[in-house]
Amino acid sequence: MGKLAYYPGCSLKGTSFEYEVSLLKILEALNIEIKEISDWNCCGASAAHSINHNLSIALPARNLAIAEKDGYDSVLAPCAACSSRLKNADYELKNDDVLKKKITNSLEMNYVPAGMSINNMLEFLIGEVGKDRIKSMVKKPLSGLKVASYYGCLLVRPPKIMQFDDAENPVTMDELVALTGAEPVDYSFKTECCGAINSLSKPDVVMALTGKVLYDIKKHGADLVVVACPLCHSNLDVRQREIERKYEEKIGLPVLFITELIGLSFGINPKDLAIDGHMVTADSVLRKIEELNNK
Amino acid sequence: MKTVINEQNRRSFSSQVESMLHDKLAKCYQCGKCSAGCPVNFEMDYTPNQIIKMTELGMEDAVLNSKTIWLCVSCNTCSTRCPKGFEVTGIMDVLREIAEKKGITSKAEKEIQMFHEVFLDNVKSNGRIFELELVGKYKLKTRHLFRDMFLAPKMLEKGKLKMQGEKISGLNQIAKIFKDFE
Amino acid sequence: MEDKDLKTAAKTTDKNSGDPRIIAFVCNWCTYNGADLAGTSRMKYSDNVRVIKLPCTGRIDPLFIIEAFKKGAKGVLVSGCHPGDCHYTSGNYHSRRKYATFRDLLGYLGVDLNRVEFSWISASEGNKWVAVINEFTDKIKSLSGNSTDIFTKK
Amino acid sequence: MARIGVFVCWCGSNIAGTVDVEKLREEAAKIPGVVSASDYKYMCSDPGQNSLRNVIKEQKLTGVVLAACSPHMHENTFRKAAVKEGLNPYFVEIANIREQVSWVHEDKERATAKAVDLMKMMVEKVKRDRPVEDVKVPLNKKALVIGGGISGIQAALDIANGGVEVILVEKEPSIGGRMIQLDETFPTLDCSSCIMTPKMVEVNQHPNIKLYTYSEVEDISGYIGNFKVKIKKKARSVVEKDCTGCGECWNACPMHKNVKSEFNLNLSERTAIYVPFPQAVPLIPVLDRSVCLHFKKGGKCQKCYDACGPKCINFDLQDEIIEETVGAIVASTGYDLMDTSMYGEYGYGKYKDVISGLQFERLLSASGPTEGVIKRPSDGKTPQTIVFVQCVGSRDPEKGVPYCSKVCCMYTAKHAKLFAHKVHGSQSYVFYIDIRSTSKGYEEFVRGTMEQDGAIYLRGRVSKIYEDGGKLIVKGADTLSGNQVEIAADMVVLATGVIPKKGSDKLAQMLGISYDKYGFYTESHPKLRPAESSTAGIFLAGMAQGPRDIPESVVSGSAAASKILGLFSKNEYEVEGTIANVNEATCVACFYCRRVCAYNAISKKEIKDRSGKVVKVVASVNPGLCTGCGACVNACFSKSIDVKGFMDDQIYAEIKALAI
Ligand SMILES: Cc1cc2nc3c(=O)[nH]c(=O)nc-3n(C[C@H](O)[C@H](O)[C@H](O)COP(=O)(O)OP(=O)(O)OC[C@H]3O[C@@H](n4cnc5c(N)ncnc54)[C@H](O)[C@@H]3O)c2cc1C
Ligand SMILES: Cc1cc2nc3c(=O)[nH]c(=O)nc-3n(C[C@H](O)[C@H](O)[C@H](O)COP(=O)(O)OP(=O)(O)OC[C@H]3O[C@@H](n4cnc5c(N)ncnc54)[C@H](O)[C@@H]3O)c2cc1C
Ligand code: SF4
Ligand code: SF4
Ligand code: SF4
Ligand code: SF4
Ligand code: SF4
Ligand code: SF4
Ligand code: SF4
Ligand code: SF4
Repeated sequence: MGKLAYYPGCSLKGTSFEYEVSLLKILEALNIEIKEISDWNCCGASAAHSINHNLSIALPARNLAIAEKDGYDSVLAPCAACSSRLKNADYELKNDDVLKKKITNSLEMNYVPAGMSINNMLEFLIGEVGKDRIKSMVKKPLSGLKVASYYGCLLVRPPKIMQFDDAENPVTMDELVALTGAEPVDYSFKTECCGAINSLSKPDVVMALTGKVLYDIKKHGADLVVVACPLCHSNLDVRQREIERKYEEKIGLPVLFITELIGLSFGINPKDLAIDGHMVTADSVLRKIEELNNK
Repeated sequence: MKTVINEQNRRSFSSQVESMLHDKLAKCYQCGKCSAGCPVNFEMDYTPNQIIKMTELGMEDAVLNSKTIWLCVSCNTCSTRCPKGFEVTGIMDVLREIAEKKGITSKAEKEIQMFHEVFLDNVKSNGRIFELELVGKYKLKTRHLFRDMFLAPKMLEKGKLKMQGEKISGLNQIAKIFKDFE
Repeated sequence: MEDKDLKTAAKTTDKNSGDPRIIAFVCNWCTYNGADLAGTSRMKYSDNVRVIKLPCTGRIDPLFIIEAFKKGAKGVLVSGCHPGDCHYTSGNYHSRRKYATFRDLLGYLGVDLNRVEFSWISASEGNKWVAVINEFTDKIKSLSGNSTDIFTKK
Repeated sequence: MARIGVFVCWCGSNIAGTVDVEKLREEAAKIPGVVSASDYKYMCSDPGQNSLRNVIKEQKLTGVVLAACSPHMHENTFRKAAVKEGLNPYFVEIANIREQVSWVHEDKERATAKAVDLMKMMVEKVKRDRPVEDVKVPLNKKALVIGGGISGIQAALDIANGGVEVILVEKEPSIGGRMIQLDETFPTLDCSSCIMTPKMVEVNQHPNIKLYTYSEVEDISGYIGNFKVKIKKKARSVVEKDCTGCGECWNACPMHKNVKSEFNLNLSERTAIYVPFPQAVPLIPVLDRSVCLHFKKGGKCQKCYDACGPKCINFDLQDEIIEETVGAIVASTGYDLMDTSMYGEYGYGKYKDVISGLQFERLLSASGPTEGVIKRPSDGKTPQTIVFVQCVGSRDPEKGVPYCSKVCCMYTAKHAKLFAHKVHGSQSYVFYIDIRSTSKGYEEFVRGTMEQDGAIYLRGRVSKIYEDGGKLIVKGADTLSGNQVEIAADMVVLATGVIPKKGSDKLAQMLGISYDKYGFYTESHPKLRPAESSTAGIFLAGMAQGPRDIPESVVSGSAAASKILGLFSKNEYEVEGTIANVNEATCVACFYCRRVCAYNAISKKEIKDRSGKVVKVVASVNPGLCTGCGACVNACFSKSIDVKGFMDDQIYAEIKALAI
C-alpha cells in the first residue's frame, strides 16, 4: 500500500458526518493510515458540471494536483459524487490536452493524469484493504441480518470512466455485506437513481424516485439498507419520513453507511460509529443484532 | 408543432453543441432507450431522444427553454445504456451550459437552475460548501422559506447541520479558477 | 530498349510547363472501363494523359511512379476500383494500405507529393474519370513545370 | 529479332475523323522492329481480320499491335484470328485510340500525337511479350459440403441430383441445423419439420451422398480440383450399421435428470445416450461420454448395452480419421445466437421467463419440451402477455454488433402471430426500432400480425426489465407518441441477433478463405460473385455468409451447387495464363509474396538434388489459385516473381516509350 490520501468532500464534514466518523473508526481498527489532502476544496459536485464544464474539471483537478504534489499515489474519496468528479476530471485531463493545459496554467500546478489511483469507498475496501483483512477483523458476525445494498448512479456510471463493477448488476457492496456475515438481499433497483442533487430543488421528484427504491427494498424483505454515498444517504434517510407520509405507507428502513455496518461487525460500539446520527433510527437493527447474537 | 428549418441556424446551433460535446448528433438513431430508462422522464416536456433530434434540427429556443435540460440529474443511465454510445448525459450538460451563458432563465425549472448557481457561489466564496448558508441562500432566493424547513430542527439535533462553515486558505486560487473559467 | 529508338519517333508533347505529360496507372477492371465509358459517352477531357493498364492497383510499384517522373512525366495518377468493389478480393485494400507507405517513400525520395494523385474510379464513373483528369491536369499546370523541381524537395 | 506488325483502324470516321491515321501508320513504320504498318477502314470486319492473318503469315510476324477500339471490345476477336495463324494469343496488343483518344479529344493534331504514344507503348510491350499458355488443372469430380443445415442440405441434394458424388460433414449427431429447431416458418407458416424432414431423409438415402454426422473436418490441403480432406468421425459408441434406432437404450439410461438438452436450448433434459430429437437423421444415438456413468464411474453402468437388442453399443469405439479427395467445397456452417447475458438491464439468465427467440421456437414446437403449449419456464403457467424486444445484440455497436440480423423482425412478427393463435385473449407487445420486412410477402405478413392478430407495436428500445410480484416489468419507449411505457408481462422474448457459428473463423483459416471481422465468410464479390469464396473451388452458402432467412439460404445453397456442377461439367479447370511465375534461381524464400497473396496461391516448394536432399526452398505459385492480381510482385524485394502479361520489363518499356 502506497501513501494514501483522503478526500472527505463537503458532505462528510456536514450532513453526513456519520460516514466520516465510522470510516475513520474502522480504518483505525484495521490499522490503516490515511491523510486528508491539505486545504482541499469542494469538487463542485453536480452543480459545476451542470452549468460549467471547465469548472467541473478545474475544481477537482486542484485537489488531485495537491495530492500529487504531496507525493500521494492513491486517493480515497468516500463520497460517490466526489469520487465520480475526481475520476471525471482525471479522464478529461487525460483525453483533452488543450483543456489540460488551460487548467494546469490556471492552477499553476502540474498534474499527470492517470498517475493517481482514485478510489470510491468500495474500491478502497476491496482493493486497497482487501477482503481477507476485513474478514479477519469481523468479531461479531451479523448473521441473520438481511441487508440491501443500494449503489445509485454515481458509483458505477458511466462505466467507461468509473471502471468499477458491473453497471447493471454491481456486486461489490453485496460482497462486503457478506463479509460481515449478513445476508445480501437482491432486488431490482440497485442502480436506479434516487434523484441526487435535485433533493432541495425538486423534492417531489426525488421522493418519487427514492420511494420507488425504498418500497422495492422493503418488499424484498431487507432489515436495512447500506449505501456508500452521502447523497443517496440523505435522500433515503432524511426524506424517508416524508415519503411515508406522501405515499401513506410505512417503510421504516434504517439506512446505514457501509462503513457503519462493517464497524458493527468489527464489534465497535454503535455510538462510536455515530449510528445515532441518522434520521431513521437504527434501533431495530441494533436490537436484531443483539437478538441474533444471543441465540 | 411545426418547424421551419433555417439551414444556417440549424448548422450553427448543432455544430456548437457537437463541438462542446465532442460527439456527433447523427450517431443517435432515435431508438429511445435513453428516454425509456430516464428516471425523471415523467416530469420532462421533451424526452431525451427528442432533445437530441431537436438539437440536430436546430430548434434552439425550444431546447434551451425546455424543462428537460434542468430536470436531468446526470444519472448517466441513458449514456450507459445507449447502444450507440452517444453522450446523452453530456448533451444535457452542454445545453444547460449554453442556456446559462446566454442568460436564459428557465421558467418552469428556475429553482433547479438557481440551486446550481447558489451552490457554485458558495464554493466561490468559501472554497467548500457551508450547507446551512447554502440552504439559507437558496431558500431566500426561491422564497420557499418554509418548505423543507421542518427538517431543520431534527437535523440540528442530530448534529447534521453545522452552525459554522469552513473556509479554505487557498481562496485566492479558487477565485482564479472561477475567473479563468466562469 | 535502346534510347535511339525513341529519337527517331516524333516528339509529341512540348517540354514547357503549359503542356505537361501525365501518366495514369489504372486497373484493368474498374478505372480502365470507366475511362472507356467516358469515351462511349463522348465526354471530352484533357489530352495530356497517357494510360498504362495494370491488372490491379495492387500490382503498382512505387518505382513505376519514380520511373514515370524520370522519363519526363509531370504528374502521375493511380486509380483503381473502389474499396470493396475490387475485382480481386482485396487487391485495392492492399494498395490502399500501401498508399500511405507509398507517399512516405515518394516523399522521402524527394517527389513533390502534389504531383501524385490516388483515386477510386469505378467502371460506371466515366464522369468522375473526366473530372479527375481535368482537375489533376489543371493542378499540374498550375505547379511550376521545371522537371527538376519534382525531385528537389528537401 | 522482333517482327512486329502494326494495324491502324479507321473505325469508319470514328477514329479517322479525329486521328490522322496515315500519320499514325507512318510513325509506326519508323519504329525499329516494325516490319509492317498498314491502315484499314474496319479491322474487325472479315476482310480486316483476313488482312491481319495474311500479314502475320506472309511477314512471319512475332507480334501484332492494333491501334483500334478498346481491348475490351475486340481483343478476343483479334487474338482468335492470330491463333489461327499459329501466333500465341498473348502476342496481340491493342492501343486504345477510340474510347480513349478519338472519342474524347477534339484537336486532331494533339489527338494524333497521343495515339502515336499509345501505339508506341504497345509496340514496346509486345516486343517483350512471352508466350503464355493457359493452365489446365485436372478435376476430381467429387464435392464436400461442410455443415448440414438447410443451405448445406440444399447444396448437397442439388449436386447429388446433378450426378456428382457429395460428402456431407455435419458436426452434430443429426443434420437439420437451425431450421429443424424452428416451429412454423415465415412468411407462409409451413411447419418446419414437415418441409425439412423429407429433405433430411432424402440426403440420408441418396446414392450420391455420403453422410458423416458427429464429424468434423480436421485438415484441408490442396487446391481447386484436388483438395485433400481429413474428416474426424467422433466415436458415437454405437455401431451405426447395426443400430435400428429403436430407442431401448435411451429409455434405459438413468441419466435423464441433469443433462440439459442442447437441441431444446436448455428447456428440457436429455439422457447420456440420446438422439437430439425424434426425427433425427440418421436416427442413431450418440453416447455422451462426458456425462455417461459408464465412463465417469469406471464401468459401473451398462444399462443401455443391456437394453439394446442388436447389442450395438460398444464402449470401446474410437474416433476415426477418414481421408477424401474432392474437387470443390461448400462451406455452409450457419450461425449461433448471441449471448444476451451481456444485457444486465434485460436480466437474461437472471429471470427465467426472459428467453431468446430460438427458445420460444422450441416452446411453440409440437415436438418441443412443452409439446407446443406455451409455458413459462419458471412456473409452467401459460403467459397471457408477452413482450417481444427486437434488435437485442444487433444494431448495438456498444454491446453487440452494428449489423442488422435480418431475420428477427420477421420471426418476431411470426412469434406474436403464433402466440395470438395459440393463446386466445392473449396480448403481445413488440418493441422495435425499424421493421425490416423486405422480401416477397413479408411486409404483408408483419401488417397481418398487427392488423389481424392484434399485436401492439411500439417504436423504441427497452431500457430495463425487472421482476415485480411475479410479473416482468418492461420499461421501454414509444418514440412515436413520445411516451415512456411500462408493461407488466408474463414473459419476455428477446429477438437475439445472429453471429457466425462458433469456430467458423478457424474453419475459414483451414480452408484459406477470407472472413470479416465478425467471422462471416466473405464473398469473392459482394454483388456479382456471391456464391464464391475468395479461393477458387470453395463456395459459400447460408447464414455462414451473413444473416439471411430460409429462402435465401436455399437459393445460396443451390447457387453454390450450380457453380460446382458448372465447374465439373468439364474435365479440367482452365485458368488464364496471365498468372504469377517465380524465378527459382533468384528467389530467396523470404515469402513476403505469400503474406500479401489474398488467394493463398503461394506455397513453399523444396528443390531436391538427385539424392533427394533438399538443396533449396523457393516460392511456388499454384496455378489453380493464382488470379494474376500482381500483389506479390511488389512484395518481392529480389524481383523473383512476376505476372505474365504484365511483367516489370514491359511496364518499364511502356513508361520509357512515353519519354519526352
Ligand atoms: C428464432 C429464429 C426463427 C427463425 N424463423 C425463420 C422463419 O420462420 N423463416 C425463415 O425463413 N427463416 C427463419 N429463421 C432463419 C433460419 O433459421 C436460417 O435462415 C437458416 O436456418 C439458415 O440455415 P443454414 O444452413 O445457413 O445454417 P444452420 O441452420 O445454422 O446450419 C448450419 C449447420 O452446420 C453445422 N456446422 C457448423 N459448423 C460446422 C463445422 N465446423 N463442421 C461441420 N458442421 C458444422 C451446424 O451444426 C448446422 O447443422 C429463423 C431464425 C431464428 C434465430
Ligand atoms: C432506383 C433503384 C436503385 C437501385 N440500386 C441498387 C443498388 O445500388 N444495389 C443493388 O444491389 N440493387 C439496386 N437496385 C435493384 C437492381 O436494379 C435489381 O436488383 C436488378 O437490376 C434486377 O436485375 P434483373 O435482371 O432481375 O432485372 P432487370 O434489370 O429488370 O432485367 C430484366 C431484363 O429483361 C428484359 N425483358 C423483360 N421482359 C422481356 C421479354 N418478354 N422478353 C425479353 N426480354 C425481356 C428487360 O428488357 C431487361 O433487360 C436498384 C433499383 C432501383 C429501382
Ligand atoms: S439511446 Fe442513444 S441512440 Fe437511442 S435514442 Fe438515446 S441517444 Fe439515441
Ligand atoms: S442523465 Fe439525465 S437524461 Fe440521462 S437518464 Fe439520467 S436524468 Fe435522464
Ligand atoms: S437400443 Fe441399440 S438399436 Fe436401439 S437405438 Fe439404441 S443403440 Fe440403436
Ligand atoms: S452406460 Fe451411460 S449411456 Fe448407457 S445407460 Fe448407463 S449412463 Fe446411460
Ligand atoms: S431484423 Fe429487425 S429486429 Fe433484427 S436486427 Fe434487423 S431491424 Fe433489428
Ligand atoms: S418499400 Fe422501399 S423504401 Fe419502403 S421500406 Fe421497403 S425498401 Fe424501404
Ligand atoms: S518474395 Fe520473392 S524472394 Fe521472397 S519468396 Fe516470394 S518470390 Fe521468393
Ligand atoms: S498474382 Fe495475386 S493471386 Fe497470384 S500469387 Fe501473386 S498475389 Fe497471389
